[in-house]
Amino acid sequence: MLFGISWNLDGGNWLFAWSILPILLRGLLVTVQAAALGFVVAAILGLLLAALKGAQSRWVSWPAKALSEFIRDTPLLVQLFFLYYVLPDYGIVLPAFLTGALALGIQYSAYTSEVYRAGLESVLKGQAEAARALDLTPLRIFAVIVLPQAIPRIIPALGNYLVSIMKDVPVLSVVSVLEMLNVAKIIGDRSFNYLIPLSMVGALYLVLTLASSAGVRYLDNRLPKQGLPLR
Amino acid sequence: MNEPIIKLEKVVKRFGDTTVLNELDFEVQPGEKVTIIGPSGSGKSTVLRILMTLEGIDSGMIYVAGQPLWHEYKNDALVPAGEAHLRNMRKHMGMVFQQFNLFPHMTVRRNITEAPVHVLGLSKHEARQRAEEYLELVGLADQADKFPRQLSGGQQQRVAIARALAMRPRIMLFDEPTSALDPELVGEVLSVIQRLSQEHDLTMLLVTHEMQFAQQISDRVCFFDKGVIVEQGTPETLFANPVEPRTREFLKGVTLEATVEQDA
Amino acid sequence: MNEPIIKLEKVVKRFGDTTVLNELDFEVQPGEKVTIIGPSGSGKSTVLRILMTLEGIDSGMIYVAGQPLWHEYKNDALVPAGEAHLRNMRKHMGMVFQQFNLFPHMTVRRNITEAPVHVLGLSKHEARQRAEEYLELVGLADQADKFPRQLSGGQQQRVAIARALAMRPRIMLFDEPTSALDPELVGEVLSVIQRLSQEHDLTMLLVTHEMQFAQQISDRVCFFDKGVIVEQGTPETLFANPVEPRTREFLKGVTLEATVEQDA
Amino acid sequence: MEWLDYLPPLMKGAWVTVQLAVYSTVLGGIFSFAFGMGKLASNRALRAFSIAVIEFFRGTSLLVQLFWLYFALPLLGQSLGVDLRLPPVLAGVLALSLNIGAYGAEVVRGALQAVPREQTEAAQALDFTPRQILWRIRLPQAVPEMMPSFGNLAVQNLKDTALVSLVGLSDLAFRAEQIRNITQDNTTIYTLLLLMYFGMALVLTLCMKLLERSVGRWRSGGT
Amino acid sequence: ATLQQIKDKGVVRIAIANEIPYGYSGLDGKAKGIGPDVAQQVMKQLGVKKIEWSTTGFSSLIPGLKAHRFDMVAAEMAILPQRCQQVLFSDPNSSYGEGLLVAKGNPDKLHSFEQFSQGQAKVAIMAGADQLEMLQALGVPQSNILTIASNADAISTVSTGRASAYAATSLTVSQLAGKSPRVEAASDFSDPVVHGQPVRSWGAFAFAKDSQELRDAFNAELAKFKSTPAWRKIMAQYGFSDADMKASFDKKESQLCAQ
Ligand SMILES: Nc1ncnc2c1ncn2[C@@H]1O[C@H](COP(=O)(O)OP(=O)(O)OP(=O)(O)O)[C@@H](O)[C@H]1O
Ligand SMILES: Nc1ncnc2c1ncn2[C@@H]1O[C@H](COP(=O)(O)OP(=O)(O)OP(=O)(O)O)[C@@H](O)[C@H]1O
Ligand SMILES: [Mg+2]
Ligand SMILES: [Mg+2]
Repeated sequence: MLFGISWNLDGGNWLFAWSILPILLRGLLVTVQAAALGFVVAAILGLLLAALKGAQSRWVSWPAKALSEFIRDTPLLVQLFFLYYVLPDYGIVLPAFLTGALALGIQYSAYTSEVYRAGLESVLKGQAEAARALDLTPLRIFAVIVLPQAIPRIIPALGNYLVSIMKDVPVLSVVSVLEMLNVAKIIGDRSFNYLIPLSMVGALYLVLTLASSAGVRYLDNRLPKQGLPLR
Repeated sequence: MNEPIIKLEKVVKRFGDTTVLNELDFEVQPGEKVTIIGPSGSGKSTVLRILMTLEGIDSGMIYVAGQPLWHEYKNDALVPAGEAHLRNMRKHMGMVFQQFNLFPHMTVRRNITEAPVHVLGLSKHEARQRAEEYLELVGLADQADKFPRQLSGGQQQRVAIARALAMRPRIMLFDEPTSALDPELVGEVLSVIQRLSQEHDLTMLLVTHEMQFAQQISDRVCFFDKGVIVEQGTPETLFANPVEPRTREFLKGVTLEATVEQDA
Repeated sequence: MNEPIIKLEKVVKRFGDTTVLNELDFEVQPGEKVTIIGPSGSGKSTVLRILMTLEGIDSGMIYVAGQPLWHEYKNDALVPAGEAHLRNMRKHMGMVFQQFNLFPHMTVRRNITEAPVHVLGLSKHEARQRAEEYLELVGLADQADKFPRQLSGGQQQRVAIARALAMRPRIMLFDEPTSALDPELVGEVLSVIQRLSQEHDLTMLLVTHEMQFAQQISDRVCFFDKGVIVEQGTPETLFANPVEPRTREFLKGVTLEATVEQDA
Repeated sequence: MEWLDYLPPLMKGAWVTVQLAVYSTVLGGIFSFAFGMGKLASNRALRAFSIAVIEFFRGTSLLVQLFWLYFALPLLGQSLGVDLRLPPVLAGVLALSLNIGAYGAEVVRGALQAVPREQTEAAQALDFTPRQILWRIRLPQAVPEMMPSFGNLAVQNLKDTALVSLVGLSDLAFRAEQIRNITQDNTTIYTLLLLMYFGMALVLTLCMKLLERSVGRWRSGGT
Repeated sequence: ATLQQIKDKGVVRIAIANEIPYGYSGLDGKAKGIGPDVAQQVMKQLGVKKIEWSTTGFSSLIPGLKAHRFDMVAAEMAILPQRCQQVLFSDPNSSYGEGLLVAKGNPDKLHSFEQFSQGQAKVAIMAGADQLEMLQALGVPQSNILTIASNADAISTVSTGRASAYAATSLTVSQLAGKSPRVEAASDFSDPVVHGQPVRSWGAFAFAKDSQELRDAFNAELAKFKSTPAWRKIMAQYGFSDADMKASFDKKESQLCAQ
């Protein structure tokens, strides 16, 4: 019995696998939810970090760059432990799921901030210069020239990080988030059969990431390479 | 002689350690068509980019239409120009880049109307009429609804010229406008520029490697080397009788072709 | 007339739907210097690339030095050539590309010795001697230890010529060897090629846009259009009296420049 | 307890982490080239195999792979009658290196494909064999291209070593957990831990930069 | 492995689960606790001098034994019938009751496991520990159970309110309570009653199924050692009461497995 769902250990491997599938799928749901929330956090924090890193004042941009480097160079696992065990010492208590999503978001904000930066910079320098030669205002240059051309490059890159985030969700199991791997592990602890649940998790992951990668590719192909068209 | 419309006084420009413009003095009269030639890296593009305010200067003074370009008067003191002043000064000039730099996500028409509507404050309707007028001028009236990548390089460059003209600048800057084009496409762009050069109001400053073309359209040719003007004069005198050794050296490769031609 | 060293018979080459070479017949005699001119996309490069076996053909036959190039005899039957046969055939030819294509991670000397050592099996010492000899020929004996990026475009192209020559090919293919060069650098490469053209053993096939140069060095000029030879002849006759309307049309743009020059 | 007292056990763990990182980076580098070149091979079976490995390890979670190798593989071995009990170190190094190997393979492939086709053609025109072209022309030019990505992967790998603490390898993260078990001094321990990983990453980055410079000398024009 | 194989190699591999006071590793990395201390003595008597300790999650102990990643577990794992199907146990080394770790002042007034079968209060347990079976037998719904990875996480979990209490053995609870002023052992704790009997656990050493001969040899020496004052000293040092010590003699492995 787990989560009110019982499994069949005696009927052979296939029956066992079949009986634990619903339990794993509930774990999968948690995995996807955690990844989605983490992604939203990463997308927003990343934008903030990118803005700070690109700030005119060195007093802003330098610490932002250092922070970004620090986040990027330390393991998700340790960051997660830090958030989960240290923050409560200072009165900030978040449930495990939220802590996990936050940790994912923070870790990936360092990466997404680079996506924004690269996306904006890839809009050739020449484009901004041509716009400046036409005397367009900086705001208008950003909104009408740079952004529409950067977005089709940014979105697929962000999408790829969503896939990466999904693959990092199992780390949240260490703070007892019941995502797919944790569920499989618990089933294994109880049934002493790790082979089947863990293999199923691997297979489910393969399906999940191949499907979402295909989704990102589809999006990438659909987005107009030269920018969102303006008539 | 009139008051010059462009005047550079002892302009110095450095990139890191290299001095690209070395106390450059340079004047252009209103309506004059001036061609700049010179070896790669001699600072030709830099002059245009500074005039277009895409690049700052390290010292010296520049006047455009009688006003300082990179400085402004505040309480009677000359201070580095603010963005508002620069934007005002930029209105005098239009620029055509080597790589066209059209906005790839906008139709040809939108490329041309964008600035008139949002900078000059024209109505959409007026801007469209103006776009049509200049597309006509460059011979592309029927291409207004295409996107840049659907056009050939020569067509793209002509759109870029129309885009700059639509701002009605008094000065047009061309930075090697044909050097990114396949040889067969060069002609169409040159002929558009040639037509423009016959308009006497327009001041033109043109960097090019097309010597024959320079000869045809310019009132004056300036030979740049290492950030200074080595020699200048009418095309006839400069090409036929270059005085400075460096000019001769540079023009040797060029006239070689011509010599061979005359053998034929 | 001798047996031709290069012979194309009804060669057809397609890329997808477009037919690039359309039943092309073409012969080159040993020691002949042939220039190919023609508009962009007419298939000039394709001919050279097919001869260099960088591109296959769809039908027709090609003979180089009397042997079929893209076919070989197996049990007396003509079958598509295997890699071994192609490698043998390639030994007859050397090619110089528009973009030089030097190996950027090797010194100039190494660029030249690499193939003689590893393909021809020369000793390091022999290969170095040979490299020196050809560097001397192209006037770069003192640059052997530099990397390509430390050289100017013209120097790089001369190294590329030395590299191809070091394999001692009987046929040299040049695909627009100066069109990626700044105008001032064109001369030095052309003069090296001109010197080579005086060597009577070497068969040369040259695609170029430098008409005056073509005129000077070639025994025969071929005008290509849409994958066929429209017209060919000695430079004197072809340039002075083109018969075909397409040839005239093409040469018009060329002589325009010359006309401008003569105005001066 | 003072934070200084934590240092000796943490340093012991750090040493394990360093060893793990070095082994798995080196092995991962080898896998990168093997699978990356495999993916471009003309042999169809080799290509399919490389693609399958790359997709598999990129498509699943590292922690899942690690748990699978550690917990599930022995059971699979049992049912097949083979001894597949990998020691934790081996399971860890294998999972880590296969993982960066899969990512690195894409780097290798990308860099090889980024070598301009003209280089191959020039070499062909000089009559090099395909093998010579790969080893003498394309690879030497591709390697400097790969270095920045390999640098990132090496840091990623260093971070990922923390996960092996979950299968009982006494690396840095594991030692920290042990200390916390005794002292419950969360703030000090995790702060130290973050700083130590950061320090190691900085050193690693520096090493990769030096390596990058030495393999790419011809690009900066030096001799 | 057989005793002879171990003697030949000269080293025995023993696993612990990092639980104070049953088996944990100190700051110096050396294993401590009643399991390791007793095992060390018994191994000496058996003539094995060197021990290779490995620390792993509690839930990895049985899988590790089954995979022969180590020869023996010294984590005072409770002898339970379903575990007997997976591994071999020695005779009991210790006996212990249950306890609850709660936040300081016991704000939720928790005194027994049964209280979690109703209401919203959550109880934390360690992954793989036998408290899960007890709680399930008492009708505690899954939604009220939070699984944590190790004992070390318990203080944080309880003091931050992520769970109202941590269910563990009384000794674990009192050890943890001593470490932080923010938690305490629930007072007036009443042992859970399952199938009409108050729960008491007997902790023992565990071996792989095929190590019968090793287990038997170990049993013999363990019995000898348990009759010495040295054993009592170890037990007392880690907080075992006289009653607990006495209770450890009450049952044999065969009885516990047969239940
Ligand atoms: N943004 C920059 N940063 C550093 N150096 C620069 C920059 N822009 C130009 N330079 C340097 O300034 C010098 C002059 O450049 P400039 O582009 O004006 O030359 P140019 O005469 O236009 O040459 P070309 O014919 O090649 O376009 C060159 O040495 C160039 O390398
Ligand atoms: N790899 C290829 N795939 C598809 N089409 C090709 C390929 N290579 C050449 N073509 C096409 O074949 C035609 C002839 O090309 P080719 O390069 O021979 O022309 P060319 O005469 O050398 O032109 P240019 O003067 O521009 O070099 C062109 O239309 C070109 O687009
Ligand atoms: Mg320039
Ligand atoms: Mg060509």
